[in-house]
Amino acid sequence: MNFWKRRLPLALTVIYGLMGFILQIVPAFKGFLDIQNMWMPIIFGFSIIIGVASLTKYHATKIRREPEERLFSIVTFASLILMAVVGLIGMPQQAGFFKSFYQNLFNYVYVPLQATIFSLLAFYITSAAYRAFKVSEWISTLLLISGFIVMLGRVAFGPFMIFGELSEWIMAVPTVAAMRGLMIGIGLGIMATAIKIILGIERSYLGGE
Amino acid sequence: MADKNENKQKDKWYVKIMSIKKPYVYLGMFLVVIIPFLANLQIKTYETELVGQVYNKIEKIHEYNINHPDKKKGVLIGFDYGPSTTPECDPIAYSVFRHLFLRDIPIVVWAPYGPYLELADSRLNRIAKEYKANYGKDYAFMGLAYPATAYMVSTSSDLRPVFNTDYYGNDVYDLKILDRFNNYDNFGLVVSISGTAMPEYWLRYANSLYDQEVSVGTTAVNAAKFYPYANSGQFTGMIAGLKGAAEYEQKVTRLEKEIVGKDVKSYLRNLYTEANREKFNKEYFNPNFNEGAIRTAMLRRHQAGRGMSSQFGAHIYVIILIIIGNIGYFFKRKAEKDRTKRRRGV
Amino acid sequence: MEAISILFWPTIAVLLSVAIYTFLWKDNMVYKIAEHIFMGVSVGYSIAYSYHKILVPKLWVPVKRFLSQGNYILAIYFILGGLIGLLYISRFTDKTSWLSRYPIAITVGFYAGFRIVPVWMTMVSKQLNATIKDPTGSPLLNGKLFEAFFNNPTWGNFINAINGPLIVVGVLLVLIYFFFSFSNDNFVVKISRKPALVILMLGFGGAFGYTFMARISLFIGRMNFIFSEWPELIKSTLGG
Amino acid sequence: MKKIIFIFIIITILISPIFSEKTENNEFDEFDPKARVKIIDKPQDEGTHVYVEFKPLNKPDEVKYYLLEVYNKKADSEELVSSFKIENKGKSLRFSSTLEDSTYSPWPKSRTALIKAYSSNKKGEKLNQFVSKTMKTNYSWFNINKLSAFLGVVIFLILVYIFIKKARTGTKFFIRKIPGLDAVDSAVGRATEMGKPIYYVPGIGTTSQIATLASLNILAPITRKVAKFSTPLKVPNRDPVVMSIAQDVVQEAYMAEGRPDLFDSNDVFFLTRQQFAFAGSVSGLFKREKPGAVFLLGKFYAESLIFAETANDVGAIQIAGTDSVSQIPFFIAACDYTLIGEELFAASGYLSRDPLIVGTTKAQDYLKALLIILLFIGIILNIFDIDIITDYILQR
Repeated sequence: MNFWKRRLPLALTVIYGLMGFILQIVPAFKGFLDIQNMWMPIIFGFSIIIGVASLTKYHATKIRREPEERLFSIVTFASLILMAVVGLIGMPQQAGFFKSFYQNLFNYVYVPLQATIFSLLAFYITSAAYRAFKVSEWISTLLLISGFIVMLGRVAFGPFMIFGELSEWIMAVPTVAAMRGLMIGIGLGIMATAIKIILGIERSYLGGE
Repeated sequence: MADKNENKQKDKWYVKIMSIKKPYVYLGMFLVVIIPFLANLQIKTYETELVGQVYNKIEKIHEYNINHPDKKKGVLIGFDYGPSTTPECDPIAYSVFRHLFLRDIPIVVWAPYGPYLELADSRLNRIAKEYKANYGKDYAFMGLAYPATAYMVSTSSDLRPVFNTDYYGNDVYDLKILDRFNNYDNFGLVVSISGTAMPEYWLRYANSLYDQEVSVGTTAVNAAKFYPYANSGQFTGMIAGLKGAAEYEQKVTRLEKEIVGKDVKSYLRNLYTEANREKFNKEYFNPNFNEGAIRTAMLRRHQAGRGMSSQFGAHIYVIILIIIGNIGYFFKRKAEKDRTKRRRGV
Repeated sequence: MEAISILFWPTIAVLLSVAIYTFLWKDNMVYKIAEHIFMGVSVGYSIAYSYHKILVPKLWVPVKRFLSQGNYILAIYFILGGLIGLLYISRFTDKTSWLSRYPIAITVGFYAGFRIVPVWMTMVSKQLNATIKDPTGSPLLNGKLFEAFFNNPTWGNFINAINGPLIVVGVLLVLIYFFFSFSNDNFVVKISRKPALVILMLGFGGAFGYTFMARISLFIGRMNFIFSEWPELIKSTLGG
Repeated sequence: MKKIIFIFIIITILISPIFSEKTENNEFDEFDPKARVKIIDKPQDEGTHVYVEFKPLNKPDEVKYYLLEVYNKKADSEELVSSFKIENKGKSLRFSSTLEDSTYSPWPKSRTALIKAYSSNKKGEKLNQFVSKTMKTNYSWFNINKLSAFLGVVIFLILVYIFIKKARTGTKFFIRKIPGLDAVDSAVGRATEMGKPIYYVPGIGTTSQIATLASLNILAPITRKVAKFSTPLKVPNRDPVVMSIAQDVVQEAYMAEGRPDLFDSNDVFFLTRQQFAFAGSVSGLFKREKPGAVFLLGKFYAESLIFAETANDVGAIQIAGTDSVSQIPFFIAACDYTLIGEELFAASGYLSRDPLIVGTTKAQDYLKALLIILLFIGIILNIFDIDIITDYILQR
């Protein structure tokens, strides 16, 4: 039984890992690569089912354990079913009630909520700057100095233009050097982790030992 | 004993200003952004040299066109941004198009990816409508140029064979503008407005291979990458982020008032009368302006500028917050040092 | 009546947006409702999206096309892919949940192998190459710039000449800083620790300060929607 | 383990001799009415890309327009792939076109390109054909432009083999202190004291991003530490596949610590796939459940600061780590401890002290040392204008 539960999935990882690597190196297999690029998303396609299953179980136990939270679970499921039904019918249509309903739901609920939560960052970045930019040890002082100069440089005018040039230099030299050094390290880390997974050294994603 | 000391410590002024509660920090930010916005405050943004280089280059092309009417120079626009970076790139595109139409410099536009096409079509025609530009003579939109590097190379000789038709399906050989403006020799400048790394390809394939002058309009995030090339003169100037867009808007609005006259609204209102309406092909834009359209057109003229006053407020607010926080921190540390000195009975 | 149909949806959008902003003051009932609405709508959208944009165009259409073309091997291959994807449903019961290890192993393995070459080329090879020569080919340690500086030593020339070497030294310092297997008493690591931190902190501070304006413009965009587009719409529909 | 690496090295040796492909040698051919046509098969591709150079020799008034057509010549048919209408300006033009055909076939096959050129008029009709030239393209077995990646992987495998052999003999490896990871115990302890839950967000990436897999590898040792204190561990997920892996990892880790009763599949739950709906829901959970410790490890995009700031607001100890370079500054500013870049990938070895995993980290270090030496050589050679490093080993 152990073969089916552990050894075969591990073997599949190694085989598909090698295949992924070879398809990148050998251009002659481009035909096979195109097929594989069409084939892989199919496996993701069905995973939404277990996502929704987990969500339902999570809210079902919540309703039983915390009655006062019941309203929010009902709101979640109502909007989930509404959008799923309207989307399943409306998305492929050219026109019609469901299409316009789907477009309204998308343009006036999905998109504005997404943009609004994204815009919360304007507040969070302010409180983060207020808290983090402190002249305590020399490291956070440096963070403060360069952040301060670049922020000032963005709105500088007249005599303050010195901040503009300074922020250009900070963006052109230290930022480029720091980001480039980090990217080289990260690239090596990604390659090492990928090879660890293919060679089976790192197996925790298959449920540990 | 300890907690009495503790809350005595809390109400010290420097501890208070150092740890203002978050909701109040957020309320401050909200007010600082919304007040200049609602007051429709217009602050004059300081015009930097990099943005000036782009403006002056286009002005130089205009002067050249006046002195050599038969050997006019055009501008090739790389519409290299998509829906996700419209907040920063739209104002740049609008003001550059406006500047070129005001100086009636012929414009050829292409876009490197599918999702950018519809955006390019709507932005280009929206501004062309405001200057009675007619398609095929004053401006042309070639549609998809994918892979972009192949088209950048072909434009060194002739871009028409690789396109065959423009975005709307007209044959390239029927468009009058393309008879002359189909290679780098007749393009005075290439302007790449991008949210991605496309300007680097323009630099490598248009500038260093065929020494075609290239200007860049980019989002603030990417501007850091292009600064070294703009400073070293490989790019002919750069319009970076909202701030760059606001500067360019300011220059073009000034120019527009000189050419079209102080009251731009009435200029737009009587731009299309019954007589000349038939002259324009409805496919590109419908040649009339109702009140709503005029209001949005006027708002669009300082879309970035309007944001700048709130940006300015927000930046000053954060800078003050940081200074206050550090003052509080400084006195807190000093007070702690004194207390430890006192306790050690020094 | 007609005005309501125009104004209904934008008003919903504005109410939801305001509901989200109340979270900044304090977590409250209104935010919780908006949050759960968005969760439901986004999961519902994923369901419709998975069906219409993944299962139909990427599984059903190709299988039909292969069958019509008589390419049976590929048709079976894609159906097999669909079956493997269905193995995720085995997770419903603990007893059979180990079956889901097959689709997991395939996707994890394939993309682990598939990512190595592009990541190496863009993050390692290209960055090291760019530390030797910049995209237009001139080297970072550029002798010509130094000559220009020595000819007329202005501040501008000095900066241009010094930038290239500074980047090269900076990249080396950051690379050395992140060595794992050399302890601090190793000479090279010890002397490079402090300057590397200077480069890193200056870089991070710059990146932080730089994106500040982009975040504010997001908020201004929302204010534009709530305080100018929406009232504009009301004026034009009710104002008549 | 040894077997697998041996096989891999043998295969790489097997592949390398085949990659010496021959380049087609064809110069310009003259045609009447005089035009020069040259076809170049793009190297390093799968035999579908072709460049065509066309130089009209007649004067514009003799022949004003040409029509150039490229066909994908098959055994029985000629499929028109691209056609170019050219105005004669005496300039040579260069076009590229791909000989794609609609059928999918996984097997490599070479194609034949057929070029036809006609003189034509403004409307583009074919007046008289005066060029017909064919060329067989071939596919290459090894893409020279990706040699750098290939060499990197081969050298890394050799280093891994050496270090794993050493690890098997029991030599202890040194890893420098990573402050963020030493704080894990104190964070878990503090959360237990305050009787508050611990939240672990494995990033918003999918399984196709290695940072997410690295985060799941870190989840295993952290869960074992949490199991000792039996504090509730909550893992919200953005991707159903990552959720199912996380459930297996947490369950396995609890069993390894002998506490299978602690596992509740509701603690490792799926919220939503949408980036900001996920951020909004998680920040709501932070505010309501007020976790004592929050781990933000994995792939993060612009919404990273939403997690960090709300977690800070409820006073949680935050240990964050990501490989997204643009998000590291926000974690540095907002979180207590941050794993910068590759520290995220070394974390699982650091926490589990598994000799094999630590061995690969050391191999990665030595490879980086090698690359630094290569960088020096490249810079010095570049000063003398010798570019073999930047052309063949560290390609753009």
